[in-house]
Amino acid sequence: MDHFLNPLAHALSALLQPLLLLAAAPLLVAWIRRVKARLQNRRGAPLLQPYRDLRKLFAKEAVVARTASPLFRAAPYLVFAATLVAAGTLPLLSLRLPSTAVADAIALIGLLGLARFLLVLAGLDAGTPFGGMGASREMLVSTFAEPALLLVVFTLAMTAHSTNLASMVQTTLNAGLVLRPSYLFALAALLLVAIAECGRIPVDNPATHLELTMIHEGMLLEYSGRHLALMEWAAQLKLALFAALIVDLFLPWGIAAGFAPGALARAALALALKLGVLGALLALAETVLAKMRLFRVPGFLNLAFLLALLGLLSHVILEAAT
Amino acid sequence: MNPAALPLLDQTVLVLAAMALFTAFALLAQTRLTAAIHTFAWQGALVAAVAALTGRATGDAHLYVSALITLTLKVALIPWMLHRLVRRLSLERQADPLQHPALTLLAGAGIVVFSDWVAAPVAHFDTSATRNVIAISLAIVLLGMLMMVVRRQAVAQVLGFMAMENGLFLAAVASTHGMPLVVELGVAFDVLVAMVLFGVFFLQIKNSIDSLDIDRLSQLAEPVEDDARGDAP
Amino acid sequence: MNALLLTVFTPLAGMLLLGTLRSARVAGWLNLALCALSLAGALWLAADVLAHGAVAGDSFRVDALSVYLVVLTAFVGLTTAIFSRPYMRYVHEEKRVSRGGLRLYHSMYQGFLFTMLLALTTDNLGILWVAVEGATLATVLLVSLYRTPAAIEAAWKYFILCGVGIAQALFGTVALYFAAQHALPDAAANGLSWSALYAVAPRLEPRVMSVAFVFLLVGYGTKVGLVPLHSWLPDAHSEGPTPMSAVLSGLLLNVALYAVVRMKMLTDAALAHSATPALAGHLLMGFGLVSFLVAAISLQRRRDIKRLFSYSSIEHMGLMTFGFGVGGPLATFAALLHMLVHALTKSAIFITVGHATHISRSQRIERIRGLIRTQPAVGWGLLIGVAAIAGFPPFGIFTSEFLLLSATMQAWPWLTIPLMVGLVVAFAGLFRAVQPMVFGAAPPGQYPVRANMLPVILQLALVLLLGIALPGLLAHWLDQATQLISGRHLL
Amino acid sequence: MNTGPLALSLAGAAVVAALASAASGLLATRWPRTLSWLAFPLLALCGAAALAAGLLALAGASTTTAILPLGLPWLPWHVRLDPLSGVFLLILGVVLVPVAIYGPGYTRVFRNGRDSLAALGVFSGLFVTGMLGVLLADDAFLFMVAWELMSLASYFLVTFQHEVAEYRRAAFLYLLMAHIAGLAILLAFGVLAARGGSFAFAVMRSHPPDALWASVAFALALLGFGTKAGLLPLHLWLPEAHPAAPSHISALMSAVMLKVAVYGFIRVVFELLGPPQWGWGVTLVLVGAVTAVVGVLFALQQTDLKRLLAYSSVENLGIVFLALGLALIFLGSGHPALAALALMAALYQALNHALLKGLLFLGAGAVLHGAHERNLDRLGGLQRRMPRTGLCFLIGCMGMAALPPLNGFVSEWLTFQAALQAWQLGSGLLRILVPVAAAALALTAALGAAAFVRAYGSAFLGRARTRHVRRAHEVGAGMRLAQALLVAACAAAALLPTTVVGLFASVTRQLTGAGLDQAGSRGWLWLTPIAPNVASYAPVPILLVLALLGGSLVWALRPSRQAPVRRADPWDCGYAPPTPRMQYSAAGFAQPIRRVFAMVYALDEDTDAATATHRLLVRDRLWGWLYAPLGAGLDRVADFARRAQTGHVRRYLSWSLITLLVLLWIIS
Repeated sequence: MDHFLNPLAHALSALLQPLLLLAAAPLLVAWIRRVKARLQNRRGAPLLQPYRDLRKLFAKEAVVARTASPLFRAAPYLVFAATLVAAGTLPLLSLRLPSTAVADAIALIGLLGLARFLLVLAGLDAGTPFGGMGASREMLVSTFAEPALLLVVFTLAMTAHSTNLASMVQTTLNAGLVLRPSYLFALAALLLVAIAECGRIPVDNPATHLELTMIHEGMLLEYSGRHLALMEWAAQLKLALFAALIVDLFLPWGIAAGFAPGALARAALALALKLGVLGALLALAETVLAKMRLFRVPGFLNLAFLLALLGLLSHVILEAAT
Repeated sequence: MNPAALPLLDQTVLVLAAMALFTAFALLAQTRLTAAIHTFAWQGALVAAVAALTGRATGDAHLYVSALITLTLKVALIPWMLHRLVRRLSLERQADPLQHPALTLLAGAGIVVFSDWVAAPVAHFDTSATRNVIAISLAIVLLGMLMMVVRRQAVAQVLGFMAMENGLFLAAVASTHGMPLVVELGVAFDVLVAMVLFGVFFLQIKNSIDSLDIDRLSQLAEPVEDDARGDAP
Repeated sequence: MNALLLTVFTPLAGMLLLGTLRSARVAGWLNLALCALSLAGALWLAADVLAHGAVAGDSFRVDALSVYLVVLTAFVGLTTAIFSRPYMRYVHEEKRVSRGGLRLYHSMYQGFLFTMLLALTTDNLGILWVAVEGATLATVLLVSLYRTPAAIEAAWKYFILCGVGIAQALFGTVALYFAAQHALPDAAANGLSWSALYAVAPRLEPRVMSVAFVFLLVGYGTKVGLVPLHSWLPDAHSEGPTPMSAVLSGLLLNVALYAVVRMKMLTDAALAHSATPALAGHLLMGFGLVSFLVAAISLQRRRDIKRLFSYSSIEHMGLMTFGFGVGGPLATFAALLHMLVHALTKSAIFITVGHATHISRSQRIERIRGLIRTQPAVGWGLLIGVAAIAGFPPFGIFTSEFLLLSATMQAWPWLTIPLMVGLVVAFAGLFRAVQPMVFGAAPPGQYPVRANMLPVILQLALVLLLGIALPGLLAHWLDQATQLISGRHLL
Repeated sequence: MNTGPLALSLAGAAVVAALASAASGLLATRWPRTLSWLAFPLLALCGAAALAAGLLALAGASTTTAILPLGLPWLPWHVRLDPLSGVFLLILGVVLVPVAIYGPGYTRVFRNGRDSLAALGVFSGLFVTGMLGVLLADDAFLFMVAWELMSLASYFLVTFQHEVAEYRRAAFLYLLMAHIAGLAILLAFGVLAARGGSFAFAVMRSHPPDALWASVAFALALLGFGTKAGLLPLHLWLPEAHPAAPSHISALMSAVMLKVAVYGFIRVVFELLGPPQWGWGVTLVLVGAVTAVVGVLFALQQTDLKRLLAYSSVENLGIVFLALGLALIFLGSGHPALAALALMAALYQALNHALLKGLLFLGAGAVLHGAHERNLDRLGGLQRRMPRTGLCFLIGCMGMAALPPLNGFVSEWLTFQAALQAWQLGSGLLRILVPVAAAALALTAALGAAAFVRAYGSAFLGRARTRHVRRAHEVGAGMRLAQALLVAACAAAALLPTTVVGLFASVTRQLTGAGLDQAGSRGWLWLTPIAPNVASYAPVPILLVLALLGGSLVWALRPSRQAPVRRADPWDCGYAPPTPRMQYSAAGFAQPIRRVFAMVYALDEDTDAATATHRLLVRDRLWGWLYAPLGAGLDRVADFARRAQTGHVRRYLSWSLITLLVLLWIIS
């Protein structure tokens, strides 16, 4: 497929798809909270609540710790930008996405890594105990999550013989519905990794402060106002991004091949459906599971790593495509 | 071979050589220094006689010369010097018993057998009557070394050293009818100088450790903990 | 011939002259001048030999092999004399040696050089023996020069052990003569002439020759310092005055090894067609390897700096012996080159050690500290000398070891492994001892001394040159010697 | 036009300049300033010449040889400049120039110290000379001479501050290991020379040994060069020696010397050993993977900034050798194109590590210079005291953490791409092994990110933990310029991957016969190593978009009256304002990972509740397992040998007698 067919349409698609995800991210979070509330027999907040929170934060004054370096103020913008760029390489509605040529799956993980790097530094910057604690724990989690994530990508890439996301999706589509053991393992691993990376129960609890096991919130403790808003939004975007990644890699059916309006509409509908289901599942999981002690987290992530490795091996052993 | 087949002269040579070997054993077993010195003088005399007789038998003149040198050196000069030293260091009464006399003599006998075994093939292709003396001379050399190994007395060690020289000389005479004269002279000179130096050392050792028991000359050992050594650059 | 006489008999005259001279100051300078004169003669002689081949006269014979050692001997003799002049003055001022002792020292220094040169230039194996024995006699009094109990003990051991060894060598010489009588028509005249024997070597009786070689090997090997005959060497080196250690390590061992090599050449020629053609070579390899390894191990955890370096000398002599034993042009060339560079480096090191012990007034390693801080010249000299002796390029010893290893790799691939291990062990032993001596802070009350580093710089510079670019002339020269020994040219 | 001769003469000029610098170092005994305005400029000149020579050799893909009238009569010194040596000349030059600019400022403090500046100058010059010699040598003899010169000179540089006993120990260990390595390499060359009978590389190329001996030579080469490159289990000298040297020398050692070892390994294994066997590749992949993981695990636990960097060098060399192993595997199983990709990844990694580690060591030196401290648990808050150094250090850390769009990511990405081509391999074993190795690499990358977050975070962020660090000052212009130059070089390597790959392709053509022809098929913007639809990466757009997004956000959210930015004490959940001592220490930061990977470390840790102090020592288990026993065994043997020397003359005589008798018995 030639990326340079009609430049305008491509530019639009490269521009709009990430923005769409960005816009939808708070909604997804709201949806998860809502489902959770229902499962716990609460009414829960309205679906637009996250947008309201963001608007309020953007409007408020920002307090910056005296002990912080300039990096503290630069971090939110960079984290947000890096996450958004990562999201930009992900085909949501149409496969015709030039930005997939800019950064492939590995680069996507790298960009998320960049965001995390800056986030952790920001957590250390103020020189507060809680910030350091969150930073240290975040690095522990990522130490195990990132390799697992890479292994998942490797498994799929070796099936698709490509690390280009569009081509990977294309391969899955062309193959039709094939049951591959490696995909099952990889899917399981990716789910676990996503939970860990997005700081959801049982690894982290997004809803609490001051709890000794907090990770992500600990790093954001010093932030306020627009900085906090950016950080929160980036986190929500990351969640949506992982959800979209799962969808893309494992059940891409419905995504449009071109820019035909009908196909795009169908794709949007399918995406909304899948994300909704995923969100509901996550909510269910968070309801039935309890938060882990920190030092059981490595075990949890080792499981993910093991699953991903099994996926890779089972691909090599069972599906050797030579 | 049957000695009877030999001319009288060669028979005498063999007898003398045998006696020299005996003196070597005597030196090995001798505990009294003065007596040992005498034995050494006798050994020298025997060797000199062997040289003279061989010279007579083969008729080359320079053997007489070397016999003469030996006589003056090993029979007269060195024993005299040793005597003086012993007197000066008042060692006449000193005895130097062996730790294991029987064992030592046994080893000596073994050495004789061994040297015969070594020398046999060497001697084998020589035709002269005196060839078996080679084995004896080798035995005397090795016995001299053995003596140096078993004797703790500096003077006794020197005697062993000189006995080795006797054995060497005997070997030279018996096998090759003497070395070239220039070498003989060189060797004799070296032996003389060596003797003088030995004398010097006796005095120095006596001064430094007040005895000639060389087993006490062992402070240059290398104990594992430390070289217990002085600090003289 | 005149060159030969000049070279050899200058020291003889010097010995007699210095024996009678009273003034120590003049003696030092005279000693220097005589060495220089002898060196001049040696160079002249070398020019002769290189121009028109071997110089041979009545019971004298100088070929490429010997003349190269002659020049080396004269050179090291000169540099050591340069060092010893002020050093012995200092020792004298320290009241450790009397005026008479000083006179003895200078006289015997020349006497020692005379015996060395005589041994190298003579063609008569008997005279060779006399000369080597004479070397012992000349040096034994110098070892005990300080009159300390340790020095006397060391001298006594040196005397007894080498005397016995030399006696065995004499027995070997007799056996040689014995064999010669049945191969040479005019044995009485030149039955001990090496060249004559070498000419008829194939007709020498193999059995006699092998017995003779064993005696000669044990005899001269004692002076080479081959394990287990080496026991006298560390004592004599560590107790004698430092200049003595320098010439002992740099010259005496070489000359003894030279004698062994001459004998090996005869034996090889004689045994060529016997059942055991390579007997001599194998014996040398065995002795060499054992000496090398044992010495390398003995280098560990030394307490006395001069013992340390005497063990290093044993190690390197073992290496050379091994090289000569391996035979073949490459190994022989390597061994010859090693002889040269080792002599230069080791005597330079002993000179530096002399200064170091002077600075710290002790030769115990744990008392020698912070040399670079106190006197950088001495510290760096020692460090660089040790780096050279440990076989680091760009110094010449690396070149010879490189050649030796590659020769071994061709002939006996598996023997390279013990060689390699030995080199590493030896290096570790040397450096763990030397590093704390040169580095670190200087102990209080330690002051620089008046040190003349000229000889050290000269010799290390030569070794460096040999490592970076082996001059064609020298290579050609060594190649002639190689051809003499191994029968084949390398170049 | 053939640029070869010009390149070679430039390289020769570099050698001359280095020697001149060494010679001029002698002047520093009397006039210390000459070091600054003579020796270092000459080094910079040398670096520039080497850089130019390397670029020419790469661009021209030319091979030039020459013979010097030195060495042995029958084995003169051969020199040769080909693309392979070109790459490493380039690396040497690009690091040496900044180091030479950095040097004067850094060494000024030594002028009034007692350490000899002359030694520093002389041996720096000789060190560089040695490295150049290794890169240019075309026969084993010159190679060994230059190699050992490099080791010896760097040893003297490690002992520069020799009054510190721990540095002396480090130096001794270093030289010992280097000596072992040198002998192993020498033996490897001996094996190679056996067939052709000559030590000239040209002859070795034409007479490769048979399979068995080739494997022996490979093992020896791995032992030798691996020791120098700090592969497990031979790496222990590296974290000791590199921190001991002055920082700009540490930079040279870590950034260049280790690469020279890599160069030697490539030269021997890819060129002289004949047809490669995939078994070698497997060995390399395993060794490399273990080295990388263990190296980064230890880097994560160091509190000494320079030790941390040294361990990270171990990690990176592991990655390089892993990539080389992939290349061997692909070569051995007949995929030259993929081998070219893996080799490219290795070379790129080598370049990146050189740039980044040079930058970081210079940064560490600047910290040492500005704050007189290198212990992470006493540093902190430097970002505000020395902002420019901090920025450069941050960029270095991000590069080391392999984050896009920085240069570290490019090489890691290439390595992953190579590993992902394992499906083309025939043997199932390899198809499993390679991805697993890639997994190890992924783990390494994640741990590396943690290690460098920790390094930068505890040194430059937060608040100063000690008083003297609070008074830290920014370093002088020269030292800042040097770091800026390296940052620029990193940027070039990060943003122009297609150019770099295009340059290096001549090497892969030389060694594997295949270049990466597809790499630039999409234009210089897109790096597509295999094919555009397989994998592509474009750093420039990423950077642009990041910059645009960030900038527009900053503009959009600029402080306004109703939403100002206020400075206040850190909130920290409203507890009492935190003191610097309440910060997370570097040791504390690494504690969770230390706990998870406890089996790797030999931990020596205790906490005293009374004085509220905590002592932690993280040591290498290998020391107790391998090194200490060897030393003890040697000493035991030595003691035995000493006991034999009893000092009794009769004993000695009996030895002599016995020897004689035994020999007589043997011959009879």
